[in-house]
Amino acid sequence: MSEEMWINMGPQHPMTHGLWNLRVRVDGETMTAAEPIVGYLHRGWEKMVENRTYPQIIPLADRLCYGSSFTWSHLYCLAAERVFNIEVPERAQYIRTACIEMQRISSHLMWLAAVGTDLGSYTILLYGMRERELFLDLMVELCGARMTYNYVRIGGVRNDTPPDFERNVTRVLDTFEPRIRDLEALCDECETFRMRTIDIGKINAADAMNLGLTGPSMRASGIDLDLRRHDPYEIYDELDFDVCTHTDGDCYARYRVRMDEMRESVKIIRQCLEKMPKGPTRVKVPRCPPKGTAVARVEDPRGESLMYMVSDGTDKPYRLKVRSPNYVNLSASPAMLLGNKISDVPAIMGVLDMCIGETDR
Amino acid sequence: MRIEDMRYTKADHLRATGYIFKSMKVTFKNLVRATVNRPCTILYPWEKLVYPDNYRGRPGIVLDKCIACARCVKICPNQCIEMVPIETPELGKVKRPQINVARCMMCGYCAEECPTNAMMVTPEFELAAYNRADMMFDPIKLQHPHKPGYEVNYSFALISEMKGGAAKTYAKNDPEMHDTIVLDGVKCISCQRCAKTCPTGSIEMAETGELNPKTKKPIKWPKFDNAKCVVCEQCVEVCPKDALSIKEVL
Amino acid sequence: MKVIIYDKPDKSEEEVAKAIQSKFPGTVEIVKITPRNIIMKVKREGFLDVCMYMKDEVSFEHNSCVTPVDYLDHFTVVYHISSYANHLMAEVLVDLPRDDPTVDSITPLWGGANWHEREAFDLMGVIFKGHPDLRRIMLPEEYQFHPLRKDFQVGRRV
Amino acid sequence: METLYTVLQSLSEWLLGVIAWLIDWTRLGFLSGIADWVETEPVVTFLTTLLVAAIYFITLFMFGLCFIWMERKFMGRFMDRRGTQVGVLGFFQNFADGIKTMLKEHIIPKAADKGLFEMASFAIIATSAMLLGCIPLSPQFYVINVDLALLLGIAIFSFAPFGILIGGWSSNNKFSLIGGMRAAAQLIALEIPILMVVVSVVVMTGSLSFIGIVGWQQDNIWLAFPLFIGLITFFVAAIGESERVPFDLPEAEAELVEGWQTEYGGFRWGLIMLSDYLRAYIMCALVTMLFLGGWDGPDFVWAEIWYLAKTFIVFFFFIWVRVAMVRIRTDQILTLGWRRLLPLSIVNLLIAIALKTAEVF
Repeated sequence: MSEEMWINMGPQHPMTHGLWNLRVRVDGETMTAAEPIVGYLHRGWEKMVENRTYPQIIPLADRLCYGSSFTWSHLYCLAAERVFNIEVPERAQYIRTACIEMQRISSHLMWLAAVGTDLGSYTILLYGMRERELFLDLMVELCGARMTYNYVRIGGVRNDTPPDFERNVTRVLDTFEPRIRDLEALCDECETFRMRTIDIGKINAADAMNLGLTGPSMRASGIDLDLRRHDPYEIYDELDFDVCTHTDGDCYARYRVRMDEMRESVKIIRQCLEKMPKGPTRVKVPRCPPKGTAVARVEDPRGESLMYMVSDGTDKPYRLKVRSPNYVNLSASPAMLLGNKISDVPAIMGVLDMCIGETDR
Repeated sequence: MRIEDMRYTKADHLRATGYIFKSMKVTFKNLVRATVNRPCTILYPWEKLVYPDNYRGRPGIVLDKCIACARCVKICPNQCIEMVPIETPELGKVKRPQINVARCMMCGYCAEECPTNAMMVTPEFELAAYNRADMMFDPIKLQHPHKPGYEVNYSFALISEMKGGAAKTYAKNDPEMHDTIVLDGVKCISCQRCAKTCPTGSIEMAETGELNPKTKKPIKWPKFDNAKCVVCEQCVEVCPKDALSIKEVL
Repeated sequence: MKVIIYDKPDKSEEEVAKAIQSKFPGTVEIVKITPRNIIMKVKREGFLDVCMYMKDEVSFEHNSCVTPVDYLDHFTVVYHISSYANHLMAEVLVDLPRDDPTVDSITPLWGGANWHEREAFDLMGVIFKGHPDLRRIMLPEEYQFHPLRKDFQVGRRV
Repeated sequence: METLYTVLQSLSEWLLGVIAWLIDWTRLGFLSGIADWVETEPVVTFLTTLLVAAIYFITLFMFGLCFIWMERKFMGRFMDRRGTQVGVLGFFQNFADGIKTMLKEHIIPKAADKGLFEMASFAIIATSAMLLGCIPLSPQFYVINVDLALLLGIAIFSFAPFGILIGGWSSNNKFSLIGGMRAAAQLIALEIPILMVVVSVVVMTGSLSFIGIVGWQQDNIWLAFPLFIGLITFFVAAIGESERVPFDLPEAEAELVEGWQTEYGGFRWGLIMLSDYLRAYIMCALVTMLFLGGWDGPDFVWAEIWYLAKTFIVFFFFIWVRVAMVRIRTDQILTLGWRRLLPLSIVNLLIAIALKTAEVF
């Protein structure tokens, strides 16, 4: 143990949510170097979609990330709509916004569950999953699937909401809001959780910005920036919500930002339901878009996700590039890992919210 | 951009109080609740979640309704649908879709595209089998009892009308509003392949009134019955001279 | 504790575009300005200077994405560089000849571009000069091809 | 007084008498010497000891299984799920697991030190089984009742880290090496507070045998009341000693796969798992014995029942702490052991001495 040694944490390791490898050099228990290695789950997504027609890509975009599939198919449709140059009916935009926020909550809950197991508490896992089930049930009712929704369409959403959807959503939100307190009692108010997260994996604002951290991880470092407000898409500019920030830049701050975001999401969903107009939910879209390029970026639960689409006038995209937030967050992880103990690896990487499907594409 | 001094205030009420006693309280409450009532989990093989009708399990088909338009084959992102010939006493020799469920990703596109709602989503999701051959669902095996909720229906609006301010919606495959096939008469060689291939019989070879200068026979061009057409594009694909094309209604 | 708040844009799109255009009249060509988006073409010789200027003077803090596109006769590398302070995203297009796909790396400026450039090198074969660690990232080291190029033959699965 | 030993002694005397009579009945002259020898004192003692050990071990083995079952069921309900479902109330899950681990292939890593690798697992299991013998269930139901039973038990208990360290080292695996190191550091850090608390109990009761300690408590007061600080200290340290969440650092599965047991599989692992629970039982037993009055209780049921009921209640608290907390870090455990528990145990010792000097009891 007197020498430094390299440890391969992955590709098969309980800490890695998915298939990736973290090589760390440890001196005793302290990390002195870290190198994340990805690519084990590379499916050639960007090449694959070059051989699919525009609507066929939507279910594939769903499968970029199991945790937040809705945001990915929505992002794809947003980019495609900009290529097709079409407007989405207003009701569809409201439905989409509500669904994105529901997806954000369920993604954050799944993240919390994963953090719970990483830190050794299966109670957090099961409570998180139990709360998530409420939202999955809503999505099943809406679009018929639990995780890969295939609900967004280019030019709207697949179908209108079922008759008592609004009542169900309100009921779920009323159930869920007090239950956040339960989760917080397990995490925040438990001294051991704070011991494991406070002052762990610190990163300051300048580093976070330079290394391209986005989303809750960046906001935790004291940068008040949210693409929902900064570059509004759908109807976010009509809604009233706060951007949750924290200043410490450690794991606890990242955790707090996500918990607050869930509350904000509940607020947004309620507003969407209130303001939702009547009207069509889908427009008919031409098969082939005009030539051109389009870029769309949204605030994914994990950060800024971006799609750049080049169309050559045929019914298949010429090039579709995905910017996965996690890909960049992962590349920035050595900056957070260095100097911490090896026991902190699950805490730091778990709080980053890993999803390899979108990282490797 | 501005830089402000900000104390994080939102969760100041969440100071760690009593070390671990709050989390112990929460778990104990749950213990009592889960012991007195039932836990929130279900015993899977014996109990199952109740799913709504629109739950997307494997695709199912009603053979009588299917018209073999092969729109499902075209839309399938995984290319797991194939039209195969079958023979049944009621239908005779027909082509119907066969689905490789092992490759299917349950996106529900086939049901959404189906113009007659013959293909539908079924809530059947327990599809494990011992070998791959069992996962190949031929049309007979693919049949499923029909229920109105299994059909995937949607309504759409037209962009041109949306811009005009009217918000009229049309049902899926509204015969008034779907795309039309147009004929480029110069290219047509009157081979009748489109009429033969049309699954709905909406193409009729009609005389144009002109005579072929060489054979002195009347020239026949396809005539489209838009009410019957389901825009399956088979005629467009089969046309040897690319005389047919789709005119989209937008 | 300090929080950096970006609630109102400092400069409008036109001002930013004009600033860059007037600083590098020969190298930068503004293609299009849309709300919260500037598309500009930059010659690859002066590209790094433009980026440095953008980062230091016009507060483009964040590199969102590096996208190489293969147009068969040339490559175009598209840099999406966002400015938090100005609430906009610049799309910087750099054309590279097909036989010499080399461009200056922007990793020294924006650390977030590191893996994007590695990926671009891996999948498209664009070489970034000055990148600290230009290795393949997705594919195994011993692969000889760059699969996202349009002349790459995809093996058909039957 | 009829104890387990005397009952079994008369039983084995009778058994051996039957055997001797059978040998005599054959009237084979050369066997008559054996018949005489069979009835001698050493043989009777030997057989009695064997029977006592077997019965005691089987009884406590079943309680070990009950502990596993209890943990599974209670954790299930704590986490809003059901726990195991095999057999009557899920009790047969243990047997299913046992059969499964028994049927598995025994794999030794190629690069491992084979002898030490095997020895380590046996050292851990054997010490755990030995410990069972030190602790009586009641004044009647015990294996040994020596004057220094408490000291013997603690001594055997602290042999396990040695086995863990060897096991971790000989597996030739980086994870198990770190796990073994952690185990050694942690157990040593918590051993000392435990010993200090035990000393305070000894000071109060003036006895080192369990029967003496419990007898003193029956006569005076349960030690939990005067030595409450000691109870808390001992409880926390006991959780750490039995390597359970939140102190299961040596096998922290998030970062160290399975810690020092990573390379053990099959029946070896099954036994290690069982020994974990046996050690947890022993810790619960010590808490019961030293602070909660052992088998002291109203006379309408057997003393053993009182004792076991108390043990199960203490284990319930173990489970409760486990579900409510996340795992803490190595350095934090060491800090806790050296800087919190040690002073507390010294305070506790001072209280004990003060009480004794003031002749309150």
